[in-house]
Order: sequence, then C-alpha cells, then structure tokens
Amino acid sequence: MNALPTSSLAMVRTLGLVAAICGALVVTAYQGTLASVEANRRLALEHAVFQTIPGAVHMRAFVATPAGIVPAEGAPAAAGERFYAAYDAGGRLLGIAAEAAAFGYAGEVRVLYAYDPAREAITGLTVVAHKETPGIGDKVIHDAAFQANFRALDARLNAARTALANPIRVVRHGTKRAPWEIDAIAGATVTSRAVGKAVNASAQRLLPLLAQHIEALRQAGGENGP
Amino acid sequence: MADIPLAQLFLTTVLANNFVLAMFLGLCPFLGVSGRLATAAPMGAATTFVMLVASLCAYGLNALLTWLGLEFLRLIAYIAVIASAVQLVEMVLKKYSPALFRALGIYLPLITTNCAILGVALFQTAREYSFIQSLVFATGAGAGFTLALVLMAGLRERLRLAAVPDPVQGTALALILAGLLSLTFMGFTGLGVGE
Amino acid sequence: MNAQPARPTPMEEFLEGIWRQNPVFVMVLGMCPVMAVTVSAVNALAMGLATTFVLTGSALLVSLLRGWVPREVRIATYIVIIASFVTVVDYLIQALSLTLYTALGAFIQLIVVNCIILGRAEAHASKNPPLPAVLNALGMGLGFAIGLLALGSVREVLGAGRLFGLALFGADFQPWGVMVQPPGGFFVLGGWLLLFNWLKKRQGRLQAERGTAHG
Amino acid sequence: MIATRLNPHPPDRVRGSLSPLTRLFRRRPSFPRGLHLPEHKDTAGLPIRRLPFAPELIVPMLQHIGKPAIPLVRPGQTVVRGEPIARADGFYSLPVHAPVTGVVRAVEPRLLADGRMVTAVVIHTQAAADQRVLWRSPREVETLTGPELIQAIQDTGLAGMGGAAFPAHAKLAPPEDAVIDTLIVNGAECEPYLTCDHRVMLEWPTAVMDGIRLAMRACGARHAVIGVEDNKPDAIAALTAALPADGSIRVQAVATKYPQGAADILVYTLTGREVPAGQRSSAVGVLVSNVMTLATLGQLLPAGEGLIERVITVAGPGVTRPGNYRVPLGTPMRYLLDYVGARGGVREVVLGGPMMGPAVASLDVPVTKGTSGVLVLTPRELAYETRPVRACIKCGECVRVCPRGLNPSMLGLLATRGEYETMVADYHLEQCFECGCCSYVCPANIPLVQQFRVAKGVWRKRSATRAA
Amino acid sequence: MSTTRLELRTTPHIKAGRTVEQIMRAVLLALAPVCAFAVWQYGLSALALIVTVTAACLATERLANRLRGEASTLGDASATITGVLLALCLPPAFPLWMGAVAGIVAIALGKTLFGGLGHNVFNPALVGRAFVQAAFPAAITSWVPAYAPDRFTAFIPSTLTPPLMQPPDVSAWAQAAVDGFTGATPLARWKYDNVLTPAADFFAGSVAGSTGETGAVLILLGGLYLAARRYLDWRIPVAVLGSAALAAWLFQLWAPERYPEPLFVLLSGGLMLGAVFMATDMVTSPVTPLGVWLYGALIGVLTVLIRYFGGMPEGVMYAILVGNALTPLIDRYTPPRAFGTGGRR
Repeated sequence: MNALPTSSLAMVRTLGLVAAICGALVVTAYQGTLASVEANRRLALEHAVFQTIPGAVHMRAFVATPAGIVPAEGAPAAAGERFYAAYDAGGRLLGIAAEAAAFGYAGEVRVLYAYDPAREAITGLTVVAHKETPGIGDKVIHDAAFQANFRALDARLNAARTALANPIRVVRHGTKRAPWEIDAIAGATVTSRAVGKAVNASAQRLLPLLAQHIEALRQAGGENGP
Repeated sequence: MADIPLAQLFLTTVLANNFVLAMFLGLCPFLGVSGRLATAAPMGAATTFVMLVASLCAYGLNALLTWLGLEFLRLIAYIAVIASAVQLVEMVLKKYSPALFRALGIYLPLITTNCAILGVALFQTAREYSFIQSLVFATGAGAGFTLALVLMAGLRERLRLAAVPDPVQGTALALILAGLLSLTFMGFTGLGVGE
Repeated sequence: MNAQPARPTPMEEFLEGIWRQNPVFVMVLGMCPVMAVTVSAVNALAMGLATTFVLTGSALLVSLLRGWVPREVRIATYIVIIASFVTVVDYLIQALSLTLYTALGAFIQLIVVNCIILGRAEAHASKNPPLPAVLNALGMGLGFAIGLLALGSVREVLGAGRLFGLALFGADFQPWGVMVQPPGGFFVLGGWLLLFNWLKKRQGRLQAERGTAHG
Repeated sequence: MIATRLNPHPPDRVRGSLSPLTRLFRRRPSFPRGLHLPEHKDTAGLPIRRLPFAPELIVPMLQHIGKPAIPLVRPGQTVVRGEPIARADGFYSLPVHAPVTGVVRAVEPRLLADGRMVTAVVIHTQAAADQRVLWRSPREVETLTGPELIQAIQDTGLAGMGGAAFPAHAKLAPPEDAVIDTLIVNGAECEPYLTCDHRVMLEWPTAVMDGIRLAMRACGARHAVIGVEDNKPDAIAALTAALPADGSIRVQAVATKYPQGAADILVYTLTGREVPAGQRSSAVGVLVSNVMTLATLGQLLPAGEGLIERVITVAGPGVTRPGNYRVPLGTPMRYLLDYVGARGGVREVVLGGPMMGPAVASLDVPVTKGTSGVLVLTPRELAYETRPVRACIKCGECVRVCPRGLNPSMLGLLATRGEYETMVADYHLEQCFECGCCSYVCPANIPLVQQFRVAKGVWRKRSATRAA
Repeated sequence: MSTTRLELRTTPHIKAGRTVEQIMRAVLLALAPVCAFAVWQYGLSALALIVTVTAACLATERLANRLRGEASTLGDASATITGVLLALCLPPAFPLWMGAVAGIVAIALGKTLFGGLGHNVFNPALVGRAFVQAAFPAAITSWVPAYAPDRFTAFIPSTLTPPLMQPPDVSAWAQAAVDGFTGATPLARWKYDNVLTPAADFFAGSVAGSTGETGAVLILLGGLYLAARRYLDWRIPVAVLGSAALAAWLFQLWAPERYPEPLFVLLSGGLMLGAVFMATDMVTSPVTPLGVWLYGALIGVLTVLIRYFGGMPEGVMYAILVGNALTPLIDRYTPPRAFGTGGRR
C-alpha cells in the first residue's frame, strides 16, 4: 500500500501533532476534574473520620514526626505519621483518628481508629478497606461484640512515654480479661488479629510522638473554629 | 503499605494473588498460548523477563514523574516505555543471544499487549512498593503467570484426548478449567498469616 | 480495497459489534476487565461505558487523522491517543464517584491494553470516515458493555442477592461468595459461552434439518 | 556400533550381572512388571501322544518367515514320508518335506491361519502304508564346517517352533557385525495352557542338549543358558541330569511370570542385558532359540531327516481330550479338533497361547511349523471378553504390568485420536510387542493391543510412503 | 460338516476379572462403614446429608446423560461414590440445599463438562467441596458436636434451612447439646488457640469435623481392604501420609514448641479421608509408578504447609486439587523407562 518510506519529518510532524492534541486533552481533563477529585477524596476521608469519632464536624490532617507535628498540607509525603484531629462544632478536640493496616486473611485490612487523648484510650474503629471472606472476615465491620472492644481500649503510654504501657493484643474469643485486650471473633480469628495488629503497630508509633503535642492540637481546633 | 516480608510477597503474588487466576491479568495470552506445553513454558519465561524490565522502567519513571509533578502523564509514559522496552529487549536479544531470541522471539510481540505487564507497573505504583519489593513483585507475577500457563497447558493437552462435549470445546472449556484452577489456588489464600 | 462489497449502512455499522461481532461472546477479546470488574451490574455498566467512551473517542480522532499518520508510526500514534482518552476517563470517574473508582481499581487504566480498542483503531477507524468509525466504535463499545452487564448481573444476583444494588430475595438470602470471587468470573463467562455455543449448534442443526426437509 | 561396545561380556558375568541385592530379594531372576496369569497347565502331566494321520494333509509352501518354497512334486505323484517335496528359494527360505506317505492330489493355493492364500501341496494319505520315515541321509555332524552346518540345518526345513517360525539356520548363522557369547534357550513357556515345550524338555532332554551343542557350534556361542520357569521343576531336573560335563550349558530357573518367554525379556532376565530398541538380541551378544526348536534340531540333523511333524498342546475349556500331540504338519484343524472332541457350538479356536495367539477364521487351515498350540475357548470366556468398552479411568494397571515399560493408557488415548506420530515419537509405540498384558488387566475392557497393532500398521505404512 | 461356529477376536483372548463397576462397587463397600459411623455420630442430619448429596449427584449425572443423548451411566456407580465422598467431607450441620448445590456442581462442573467418567481432570467431589467452600464459607465452617443426645430424633437446626436462605447460627444449639463444645475443629483449635487435642479423642470420634473425617480407624480399614484387593494404589495413601508425617516431624524437630506432633497431623482434619479415598481417585491421579510417589508426596507436604502457613486450618482438599492439576504434567515427565531405550541395568 505504502511503498515509499515516509520521511522522518512527516513522522515527527504527525507524532508532534498527536502529542499536542493528546496533551491538550489530558491536561484539560486533569485540570477540569482536579478540584472535584480532591473534594471527593476529602469528603470520603471526612466521612470516615466523622463516623469513627461521633460528634465531629471538622477535621485537620497533621503529620507527626520526632521533631514535632506539622499540618499535612505543607509536609513532604511519607515523612512521618499522618493523622487527623477531629473537632466538634465549637472547635473542641474530640479525638484523633489515624489509619492502620495489616495483612488479614486475603489481603490488606485497612482501618481508621479513633484515639481520645483525654481518656488515653481508643474509642472507635472503622474498617476502610478489606478483601476478607464475606460472611466470615467481614464480621469485623458489623459484629457488635467485636466493635465493643474499641469503645474503650486502653492505650496508655508507659512512664517514659516511649511506647504503650500495655501492647494491644488480640485474645481468643471469650477470654478478654484486661482493658487492652481485644476479644477475637470466633471463626474469624485471622481477620480479628489483623485488626488488632494494625492498631497496635500504628498506636505504638503514633501515640508517643503525639504525647507532647496534645495541647497544640487543642489549640489548632480554635484556629479553624467556626 | 504494611510491611510484608519479601518471601511472603513473592509467594502471595505467585499463588494466592496469582496474576491470571486471581487478578484476571494477562488472560488473552493465557487462553491463547496454553494449548500446548511446548509453547507455554517459553511464553511464561519471556513474559517474566519483560515484566522485570517493565517493573524496573516503571519504578524509575514513576520517581521521575513524581519529582516533576507530572503524575497525570503516568499511564501514557508507562505504556510508551513498556512498548519501547519490549522492542529494545527484542533487539538486544537478537543481537547478543540469537538462540534465546529464536526461542522467545515469536512471543515478544504478543507480550506488548499483555495487560499483565502494564498491571505490574500500575500495581507496584499504586501499592507504593519499594525498589526491591517491586522487583520481587514482578518476579512473582511472572512466576505465577508461568505456573498458571504451564498447569493449564498440561490440563488442556490431556483434555485434548478426552470426550469433551461439543458445546464445551474451545474457550468455554478453557474458562471453566481456569475457574477450577482459580478455585484450587484459593487454597493458598492467607499464606503466611497462619503463624 | 476497491473490490469491497457494498458499504455497510450506518445501522449495520452500529449493530456489528452488538451482535455479529460481539467482543465478549463472539470474539472473546479484552477478557481481563470483563472478569475483574463484573462483580456487580453497576461496576460492569460503568466499565462498559468507560470503554465505550475511550473506544469512540479514539475512533473519532484516529479517523480524523487517518490521512496524516504514516504507516511506520501508526501503532505508536494510536497507543498515545488511546492512553490519553483512558487518562481522561480515569479522571472523570474519579471526579464522579470515588467509590466506583475504588471498585474498578487499576482496570480503568488497563483499558489502554484492551485489544478491542487498538484492534478497532487499526482495523476500522483508520480506514473509514469519522461517522462510520464512530458508529462502529459505539456499537462495539455497547456490545462490550452488554457483555459485561450479562456477566455482572449474574454475578451480582447470585453473589449478593441484588441487582443494581436492589435486594431481590429478602434479608435472609445466602449470597454465593464464590460468584464475586475470581472462580465465579471464569465460571459465569464459561457458562455464557457454553450457552451460546449450544444455541448456535442447535440452530445449525435445526437449519440443517429444515434444509434436508425442503431440499 | 552398540554391539561391539557391549559385546565382549565375560561369560561369567552373565550370571553375575544381576546385582547381589536383587538376587537376595528375588528368589528367581526375573524382569520388572509383567503378570501372574492363571496357568491352566493341566496337560503338563500327559505324555506326548501321536495324532493319527488325517485322510488329507495340506502342506503349505510357506510355513516360515521368508520366501515360499518351490514345489518339487506334481499332482498324481506318490510321495514317501520324509521326502522333500519343495526346495528352499534362497537363504531366507526353507525346504518342505512330505509329512505322510500318499498321493499328491493338488498343488494349489490354500487358506492359511493368518488369512493368506498360499500354494500348498495337498496329499491324500495312503491308508495302507506303514508310514515309516524312509527318506534319510545321516550325517557325520562333527566333521561339518561352519557353512556346511548352516546348510545342513537349512536342509532339515527347521523353523522356530515358538511361534514366529523364523528359519532356524538363518537365525543361527553368526551375524557379521557381532559376536555371540551366549545362546539363550527359551524353555520359559509362559503362556497359559501351553505345555508342549515342558513335555519336550521332560521327555527328550538328550535331544535338547544335542540341539544346543549344534546351535552353539553354528552361532559360535561358548555358553548356553536354558531358562525354565520355576513352575516346571521336573523339567529343570530332567535337563540338569542331561547336562554335559564340560559346564558349557547351564539350566537357570526363572520366575514364573508372563511374558517371561518373550525373547528380549528372557535375555534380560538371564543376562541383565537389554536389547536396544529396534535391534536384534545379537546386538548384546546373545541369541535366543526356543527349546523345542533345538530339541528337534538335535533329533533331525544327525539323522539327516526333514521336519515333518511337531508337538502341539491342544487344550482349552472346549476340548474333551486335551493333551500334547505329535501332529504331522499339514493336518487340517478340523481333523485335529474332531480327534480331541472339540466339535460343535460356538467356539473360538486360537493358534498358540491365549495371550498372543491369533484366532482362526476357518477350520480348513493346516497345522504348520510355527503352530505351538491349539486352544479352544467356549462362550463363557467369550462373553466375559465382550463386555462393553468404557472410557479409560486411568487406573494405571496397564502401566504397572507393561513389561516393556510403556504407558499403554496414554497410548490408548492417543490411538483413539489417531495421533500415531506422537505415539511413536513420545511414547515408544515401536517397543510394544503385543504381549497383551495391558488388555488383560484393563478394567474398562479397552482393546489396547488391537489399537496398537492398528497404529503400528498405519504408522509403518505412512513412514514407508514418506520414505518413498 | 462341522457345526462349529467360529468366533474371531483379537488378542488377548482371556481377561483379568476386574471391571470398572467392580472397582467402584468395592470403593462404595469400603465407604459404607465410614458412612455408618458418621450416622452413628451425627444421626438424622448426617443421613439426610449423605442421601441428599448423593441424590443430587445422581440426578445431575442422569440429566447430563439425557442432554448428551447417551445411555445412563449411573450403573458404573462413580456418581454415587462422588456423592457419598462429597457428603462425607461436608460438615454435619451443612444445610441440605447447600449440599445439593455441592452435588450438582461436583458432577456438572467437575465431571460431565469434561466428558464424564474417565475424562475429568479434577476429583469431582473435591470440585464440589471447593465450590461450596468458596460460596458458603460461613456454613462450611460451622461445626457441631458428635453424639448429641437427640441426634436420632431431631435434625440439627441448620440442616433444614429453606433453599437459598442463610442457615441459622448453630453455635448455641451445639453448646446446649454437648457441654463444653468449642465449635472449632482440632486443627482450628491448634492453629488459633494453641490447644492440642489428645489422640484418644480422635479415635473416639468425639472431635468436631466433617461428617466422615473423624472415623480414622474405619477409613484406614476401608483403605486396607481396597489396597488388598488392588482396587486402589497403596502407594498414594502411603506417600501422602508418610510425607505429611515426615514434614510434620521435621517441623517439630525444628521448633517443637510451635508445631504439633506428626500423629496429630495425621489424625486431624480430613487427611486420612483424603489420603485414602480422595487422592486415590484413579482418574485424577498419575498412572506412572514414579509419578504416583511424587503426587502423593506433594499432597502430603502441601497439606502440612497449608495447615501451618496458610490462612485456613485445613489444606487437604486444596493439596489434592493441586495434585490433580499437576497430574498431567507428572504423568508426562515421569514415564517408566521403556525397555531398550536406556542404559543397561
């Protein structure tokens, strides 16, 4: 059909033209949707945080590092532990939410847990994403008894403020004795353990970093108050 | 990203999250080339090799694009780089290892349109794997692809001699076999969490 | 090229992909997203429409540029065009619904390697004027979407007892978990193909019988 | 050349080549896999009897593998028992002698057991004759040179009596490219029902030794081993008693297992040597001959007589007077069966053993040099054999019994699909010698042997066409 | 003229006395005591389950015969074996409708689509089992105690669940029926709670488990009977159990405090049932002698690995399915050495 070789100029010209059209297309789409994509993301996150910390109406994202806490907007990515401070309508700090993840039965289980600095306890848990077996592993979302573990899960720090005084751990169904223990769901031990492991690992990292700065977070709520 | 031991990452990618049988990636070559053992194994090897190359490229490219703040060009960049990488691999092989080229050559063009390759690049980016993790992931994906391909080829060669009813012949049979293999591989779910 | 039979009518162009060359049931192409995202009818439909969008958009552009693109770089050009449309649709879905975006996952971006799109661009759009090209692409896309929907509905009904999110059997229904898991995808598509093969064979047999009766 | 590499086995290693461990755990030397069949050797205790002469004998010119003999007689001519009535047509051919004194009625094509039509001399028995063998020219055996000895063997018209009917002289002629160190004498007789070799070993041990010595001289072997299955202790004892003092001949009891008596298998059992695929046993320095062939050689050659009769086991559920009979060659099957009381009803008549012997399509076929037995089966056995054929359930029993180490299950599946190339290239179809073990054990009743026979035929034809 | 009518057949003219039907019937006979024991343990529910699953298998097989326009193949008893085996590896409290689904899937997906007996590549019973394991993961891990007092007069509550509906939670019923019942199999108790069940409990059949997997002695007896009559390849159970025991022993040697003793591994779960009755399925196991050893060893080791490192407490079924999937490859690459094609012995 096309016996003569095409000149390089023609190839470059065409590719350039196509690249230009496509570039315009992609950039337009990107710019056009950016705002709404970000809004969607924020809404989804807020929804999850507010669900975990009842009563909260607005939140701020922070990153905790050994050097202190900084608002997430300016912080370079993955430089520390990300968390969300949730405030009520009056700008009062209701609690702190953070994401935690661990491997469950069929993949990563990601949860959002709420920490109440006043009570030094974990006060809520929402499963953000999981691939666990329907009917078994996904009980961690709705199972009332399991959720009850996270109403007041002891998360006090040790005297040196370097780690939890009592590591959070998952125990066999029906054998919960201490306030820092989580009673596993019978038949869904693996997923229960994953949730516990995730929360413990995250709390062990985050809470010591936060300890000094709770007051600052309380103040931060005022800045954004209504 | 929760920390995951490399061995577990590898085994999970090969077995429980097998690219073909659990993630539905690379189905076209899987259904197309699994008819005979003689072609299945070299195809698997070629794919694994290209996956590694693609994973390497994607890792570097992603770092570059992130640094430039051009993440929205990621897909276009990946697909272009992978296509060129395959070309390059083909040329290098032809020049330096003609024997290997003859063995893998006919499969290389097929691989370009294999979504498993792009899948490796996209998944390792989405899951924010480290460099080493990416390589292990790519190797595991390739090994899993090869494993599925070889198992399937064995079964299909044997079923060629069976009295399979007419309406089941062809793609329908291949899909049902793949389903049964997939069911089998569900036994590996949760590998490494038992202890 | 000149010896082509009569040019297909626009309607024929459109119906081509929906029935005679249905990408899912007849050509068995682009299977990866077919299986991966069809755990529910909504996901299936969304994926189908996203693919249709990319297919149509790239067909239009490829058709418009058909006289310009040198042979040597045509595949590269097509891929760039397709990848751009995929990126566009990726952002559009993100903007529309994050839930949907999470459910479809990387498979939106994987539309780019869906062989139907490149295949259509190469085999049809690059040789036809914009209108037939778009109509054909639209038909193919809708055919693909119908295929996805056929799969997604079965999997959602059995796997969750719902269709488009509506509960069908009441609260006590026992969902068949396997249907929304990978094996279910293979089994349901295998089942559909089996059914089509069987119908086709039966039709052929009936026609043959009628033929002998009359002949 | 494999032969030269493998050949100079020190004769003492023939025995020693089975590992000590194997000898410890195996009471008798044997081969892997194979079958233990119901023996049905009820005729083993009956002495060899002579069958009367049929009124008409059909003597085919082709009772051996090779070229047919050329008739020397014309219709109307009177022939004397033992007189040559046909001469050999070249080296791969055998003369034929008159099995009876009588008048030649015709020289015309007649049906053979294998379905071929072959020129035969039809002789009417002269009832009044005393049927003494008149035609003979005794030879001074010790003085014969090598070629003379081979010629003398050919003159007896002797063919292998185990079933294959390969001309004895052609087999015993030393091969050009190999050195034979050991003569294997096949006394295993592993097929059920057959006992004629057994009786010959028991009754004519001296003739056996004579034959062996002649054969050793002919082929140049310095040692001979007689392999006898251990279910024939009396035969072993009789042979042992007749052994020459020089120790060149040995009797070795081997395990009773089918198909112990297949040539390559027996070679393996007795020497541990494996005949390479597609080659003769001479490639590993051995030569195998059936015990009855050698006994007959021992009787005929010194006396200068021709082969005119042989011992045949007639047995089976359909026979009322089973036994071992000395049958004149050319005796029609119908006469033989009438004599042993096997007439009427539905019958299957098998020439040889039940595992490998072909069934005959007509009772007008004659007994020939290669007929080792006649087996008459009744509807009971037949009904059992004709039950429906099912799909292979891959029980693997055939693989576990195949003495050739093949995978009959896979071969069978391939045969059904007509994939003969694969059968030969990947699954060694050519190594199958149709012993029947696989078909015997198959619970799905798949006619594996028949499939393989067809496959081999088609494949050989195809490759011949391709070569042409 | 002779009145003899000649028959003309191919060699060999005699045949060994075994038929496919005989083999299948012998397997059923060997399974009978296991079934009887299951009914003794679990009463009406076990009986109903065995009958329902078998009936579903037979009905599906018959339907497939109709669709393919062939004669009934129910006579070869293979569908019955599939049904009985499948029922034996389902939990005793499994709802009957789910059992029927398992039976239908086993025959339809596991057997007839490939062409029926002899052509399937996976063990049909295990296909059914794996399907319902994936479809109804909750129901298939609800265990009830053996020897409930009223087992011969009443069904387990979940048994009669209406079709397509979720079964009721049986844990309360189970605890009421037998005091101190934990609702977990010995393997789950070991894996998740680190509690080892004593061997004596296994022999008494008083542990939780699938309908037919807790009668180890009867299973072994059945296997011995079949092996003695050469109706199963003794190498497979020996290889499976031997390699599992060996693997367990090595693990215990390495970390005695973490891993249980080999006897526990052999007696617990479905290993015994799987090794004797499932892995030995002729159609889906290799035919070559070396292949059979490999296949068995692979299943044994894989079972232990899945049990120790997998997400589920039990792995026999998946190990056997993997073995099935590998069978064509094993057969291909472990041919017996053809006579005259290799070096001398």
